[in-house]
Amino acid sequence: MAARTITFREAINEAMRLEMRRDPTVILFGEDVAGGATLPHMEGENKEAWGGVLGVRTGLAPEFGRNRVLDTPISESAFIGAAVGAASTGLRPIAELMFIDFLGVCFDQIFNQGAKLRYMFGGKAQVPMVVRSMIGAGFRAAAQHSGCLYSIFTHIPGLKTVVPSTPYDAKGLLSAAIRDNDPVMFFEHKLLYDIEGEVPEDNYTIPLGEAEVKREGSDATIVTVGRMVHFSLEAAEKLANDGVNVEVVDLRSLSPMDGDTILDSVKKTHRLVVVDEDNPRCSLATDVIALVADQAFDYLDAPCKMITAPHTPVPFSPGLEDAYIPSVESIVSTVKSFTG
Amino acid sequence: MAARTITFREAINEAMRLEMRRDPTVILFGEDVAGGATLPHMEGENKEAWGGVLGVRTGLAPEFGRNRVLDTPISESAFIGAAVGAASTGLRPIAELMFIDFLGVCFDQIFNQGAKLRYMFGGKAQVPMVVRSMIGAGFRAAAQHSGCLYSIFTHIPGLKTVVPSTPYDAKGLLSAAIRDNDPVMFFEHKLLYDIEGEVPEDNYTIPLGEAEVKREGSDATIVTVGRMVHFSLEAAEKLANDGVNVEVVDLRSLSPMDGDTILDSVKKTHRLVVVDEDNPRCSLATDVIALVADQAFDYLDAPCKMITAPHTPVPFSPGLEDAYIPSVESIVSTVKSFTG
Amino acid sequence: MSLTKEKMLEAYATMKKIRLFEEKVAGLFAEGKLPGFVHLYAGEEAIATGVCAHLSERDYITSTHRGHGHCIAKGVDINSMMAEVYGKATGACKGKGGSMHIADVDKGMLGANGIVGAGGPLACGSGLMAKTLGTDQVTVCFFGDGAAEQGTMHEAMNLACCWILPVVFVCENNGYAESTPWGYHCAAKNIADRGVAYDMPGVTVDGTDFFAIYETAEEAIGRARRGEGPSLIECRGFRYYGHFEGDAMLYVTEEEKKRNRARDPIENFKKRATERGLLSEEQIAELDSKVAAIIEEAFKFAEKSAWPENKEVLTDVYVNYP
Amino acid sequence: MSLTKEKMLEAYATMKKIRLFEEKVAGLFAEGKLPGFVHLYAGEEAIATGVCAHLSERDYITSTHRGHGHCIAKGVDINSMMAEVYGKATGACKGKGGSMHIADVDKGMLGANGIVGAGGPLACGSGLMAKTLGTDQVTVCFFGDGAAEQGTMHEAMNLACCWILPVVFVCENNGYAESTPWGYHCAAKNIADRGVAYDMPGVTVDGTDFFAIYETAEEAIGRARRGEGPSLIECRGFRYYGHFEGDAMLYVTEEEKKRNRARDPIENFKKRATERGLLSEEQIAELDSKVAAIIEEAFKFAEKSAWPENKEVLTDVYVNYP
Ligand SMILES: Cc1ncc(C[n+]2csc(CCOP(=O)(O)OP(=O)(O)O)c2C)c(N)n1
Ligand SMILES: Cc1ncc(C[n+]2csc(CCOP(=O)(O)OP(=O)(O)O)c2C)c(N)n1
Ligand SMILES: [Mg+2]
Ligand SMILES: [Mg+2]
Repeated sequence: MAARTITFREAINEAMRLEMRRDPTVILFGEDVAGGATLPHMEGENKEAWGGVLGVRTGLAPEFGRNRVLDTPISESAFIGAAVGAASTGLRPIAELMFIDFLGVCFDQIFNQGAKLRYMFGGKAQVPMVVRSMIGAGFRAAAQHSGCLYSIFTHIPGLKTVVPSTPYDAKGLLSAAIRDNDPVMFFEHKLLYDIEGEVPEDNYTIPLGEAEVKREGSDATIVTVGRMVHFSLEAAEKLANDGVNVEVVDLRSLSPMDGDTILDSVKKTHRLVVVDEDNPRCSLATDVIALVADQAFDYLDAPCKMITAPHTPVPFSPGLEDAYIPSVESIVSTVKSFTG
Repeated sequence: MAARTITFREAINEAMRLEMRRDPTVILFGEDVAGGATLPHMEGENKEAWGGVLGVRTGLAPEFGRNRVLDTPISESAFIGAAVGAASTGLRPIAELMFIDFLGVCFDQIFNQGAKLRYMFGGKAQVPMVVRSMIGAGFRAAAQHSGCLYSIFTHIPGLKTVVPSTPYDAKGLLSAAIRDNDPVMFFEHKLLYDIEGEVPEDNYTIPLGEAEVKREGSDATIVTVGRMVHFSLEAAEKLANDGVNVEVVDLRSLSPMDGDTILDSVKKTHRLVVVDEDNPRCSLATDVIALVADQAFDYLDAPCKMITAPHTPVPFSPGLEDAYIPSVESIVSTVKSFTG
Repeated sequence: MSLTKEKMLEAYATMKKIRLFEEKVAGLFAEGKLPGFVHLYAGEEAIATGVCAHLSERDYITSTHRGHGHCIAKGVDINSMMAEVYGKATGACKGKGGSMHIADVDKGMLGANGIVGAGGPLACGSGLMAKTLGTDQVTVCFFGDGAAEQGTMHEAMNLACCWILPVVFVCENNGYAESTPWGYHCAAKNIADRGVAYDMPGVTVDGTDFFAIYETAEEAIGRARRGEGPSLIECRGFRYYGHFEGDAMLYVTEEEKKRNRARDPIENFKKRATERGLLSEEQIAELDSKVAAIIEEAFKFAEKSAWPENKEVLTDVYVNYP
Repeated sequence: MSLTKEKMLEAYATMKKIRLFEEKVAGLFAEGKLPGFVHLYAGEEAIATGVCAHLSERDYITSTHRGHGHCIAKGVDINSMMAEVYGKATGACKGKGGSMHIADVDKGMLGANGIVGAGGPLACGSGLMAKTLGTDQVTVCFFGDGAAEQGTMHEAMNLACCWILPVVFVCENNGYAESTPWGYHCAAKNIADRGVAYDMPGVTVDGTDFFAIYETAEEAIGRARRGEGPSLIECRGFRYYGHFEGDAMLYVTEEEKKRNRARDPIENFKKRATERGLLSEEQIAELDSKVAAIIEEAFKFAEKSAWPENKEVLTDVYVNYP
């Protein structure tokens, strides 16, 4: 398979494009996903005015037409619920919830309908839908546009949750999510859209529920996800200069989560740090620690540490927001505190 | 203060009644809280047809009138948001979200508005409101009326979360919640309404953020909350017969959480079991374990265990639902597995 | 109107099935045989029956917490329904859903729903499926007067109209949301007036008059099937039982109850059909006993069915979860 | 109409302040001086100004992501606004909120809001406060055409009407929700028609005509103040800038842009006021330079203000958290 360097944004776009070519039941909708294609003066030409707020969907409306790429009113409950209804009657919808912070206006359709439908119906239905949504701080978008919130969705039985960190993973995981027969929440960190990486041109999938060791090491295990994978790798690089070899596990999927890879790593390194951009309470970070403190307890040589955002909303002012986000320095110093 | 035996239901009712007498800015609203008092043929008499689905509010509409006890349409976003707006402009509203499972239709007003308003406004506002809501399985109410979900609210910065287990605690904590100047989520387990206990007649408060050791012991610590406090005490009783002395810590508040009481107990017993009716992932149970695995690691003699509901929705069929809920037996056998 | 004699017999049988099913459930609940909440549809039979008479198995409906009538009218197997209300393994949902979640996707019944107003968005989904795949399937969304105040219904009606989906919105205005009267919780003079808010036809009909409902639904469903977009139908009626079983209905006066009894949808249907010589007393009596036998059979089926095994707690959460 | 000369001068100054504030912000954003998103109100000045002219500091408004104009019209300090847009410690929210969350509860401004449609429920809250405490305070809820499709707005309008709250709903229909045209995302012929859905008055006015808005708002706010309940006002206009800065507005045709320019609310106000001899060219020129100085001063204030200290990340989450 020929590979070339593309951005994370392009990788997501490509996954949707290829899956939509492959399967006519895949459709995409959300606010402005057809990007003004519904305007009278755009009609016929099948062009688009913008490919969404951060340009992730450029070109999809022109290629697939307005019947498969649909703008919606600002009615998240209605269109996420429509995804549930469509998925349980034969389509494979991708619904775009622009920012994950908007979950509050549509959460019922995700967690009480989409997530529970199969169970409530005794297994006699399935809901093959994907909700794509932007996460993350660092964009100066303030308290209502900067959350991660994947811990909440991971808490909910019936949902799968995916947080890619590289263009390669983004494309493979999104393709897998679209083909998956369960509802998948697919989280895209807005500060990763511009990063580049090698991505094959063809279709491929990465199974949900498989973590990847992004860097091997023996002195401590960092379990992390999303943008924090990059921060952790940077910290690992610095630590390596000081002779500390850190293993970096990128979870990629939070539900299902690849416990084996976490446990194997901790059994080897005997030390755990979880690095997570989400808020700390009842979170992914505590989840990983609870797993290890139960199932690898006898291998642990040091307290389990977590480096997360604080228990606060996301502040607007750039300096404050930078202080809110876990830093490379804090990762380095935490690891050093028990390896040094 | 004279005390007498009343039910959990009556304790909640009494806390609201006394706080409403004390402070004219306290008002109560929600679906059917005035219980049909809005019907033409009830008018004038100021009576009520029912005191809410489980009768918790009996007598409040007649005493305080329809201006302070208001029925609402089935519009949870509107009335929870109205609580936020009213709280930030001078009232102390108590809004009733009938079942916590309905959070999905109003979550934005709780987590993006109520919880963040003070922070986003740079501290120049406060939101003294309480959302009361029923939680818990065991009522044969199936997948959309039986959740706990307090882990989700505990995850959210800006909210306080309270889960009482006894009539005494319910009254004191609800009074404290109503007087508190931050938004408080107050969770009432529907299977506790009928339990009885000694409760003083007068007003009193129990500070939010203070756990209570409901039983002392030296062999293991059980950290728990809500209905599971009773299951844990029952298990402790059984274990005591076998010579195992378990300490039972009732958290009462989840946010703020009384970490000191947890840590002190674990430092004494060296073993931790968390018993929690909520689902397991990114949950209260993992939260408590993560705290201990970091801050009391050196005191631990055994893996940290959690006994929770499984990662599934709540099933309807009685036998299935009973199997879903953590059992006294599972608590006993888990404690024995590392003390035996 | 397309109402053949055969259709009328079928309609009568459906209404009667609903009534007897609900009466049986009420009795079993009172005996303590049924777990949880049950919300009964008795009194509203003409609505589900008159609407679903125009639907085939391939069409879809979304429902509410008060879903038994919708299920029966849409053709869900009655044995599986009764077993589900018990929580038995032979139930429509293997006992996992219960009364509030009975569903049968193969029959086009997308589930009773425990969340008020949740059916609106789901109905847009099956509507979108039909539109995308170019089928002529129609979806009917049943919702209550209380549900009309939920934001989801507003969003769904607007979305269905914007996307010109084959969806018909049927509001069952039985005058109450729990104990709160319609006149208090709804600011509109008529819920049907809200059609204007989405530029779709809105009609109010007598929710106890099968013939009126049948006719109104025929037009709306035809419109939807022809790709002309959604309609809103408000059916004014009542429920005979409380909000759920156990509710003593203190909020309904005796006069009101009496007035309701006089408007019984099944009695009225019978009267009109026999008076006009459309159906005979004998035909009706025959159906009555047939239906009674069906319900009795369902009860026996449920009673003797097995409970689900405990391991079922953990299944059916995902299609696949490594 | 209660429009004195003094009020007119004040109105002109307010509109001009809004315009110049937004132009300054646009320029600073282009220079890369401002972090995050900014949504500019230029073109819609007549709405906030015409409505808030009837409000005192004790009245409340709820706002949107496009909130600068509402803030200025409601009397929020302009220095503190500019500093907030920068994220400085002297900002209205100490730099923690930014453009999308500017607020000043003491001035009755309950916050710009990053969640579309969130202001409706909040407005019911301050309305309920006034009703409960028996004050005559009125709350105005500003919302966009896009927001009209959000379930929260439906719920809020219905609740306000059921509870007969002193709330006025003002829809700023600028023709677009981001790049999606109003005609696509809203099924109603007029958003004002939705008044019928709640049995409240609904009026459509020209959103560029200060005088029409002033008059319509006077009636609606008076009604609310007298305890007669809510009203809905739809103002039809446009925004000059993109959805947020950085949006090239490819979805708006050149003709449409030209048509909008010809309807400039400030120019029209000026023209009508001077033609009728209500205000003089000199008075206006004087105000223009005063306002320009105010904006320049705000810019300088923001520029020289300090950034918040890092420890501020952790404060103001709770009033009290042990
Ligand atoms: C979102 C939500 N809010 C509240 C409830 C509780 N509840 C269940 S049924 C009901 C009343 C529904 O009234 P209506 O829609 O008129 O239906 P009816 O019961 O009259 O058939 C309420 C408030 C719920 N299930 N879901
Ligand atoms: C619940 C929610 N959905 C989507 C968005 C993203 N968003 C922000 S502004 C906007 C368009 C709003 O349109 P309108 O209400 O007409 O206001 P305008 O921008 O035209 O002033 C959208 C979709 C949001 N902030 N909140
Ligand atoms: Mg009703
Ligand atoms: Mg707009």
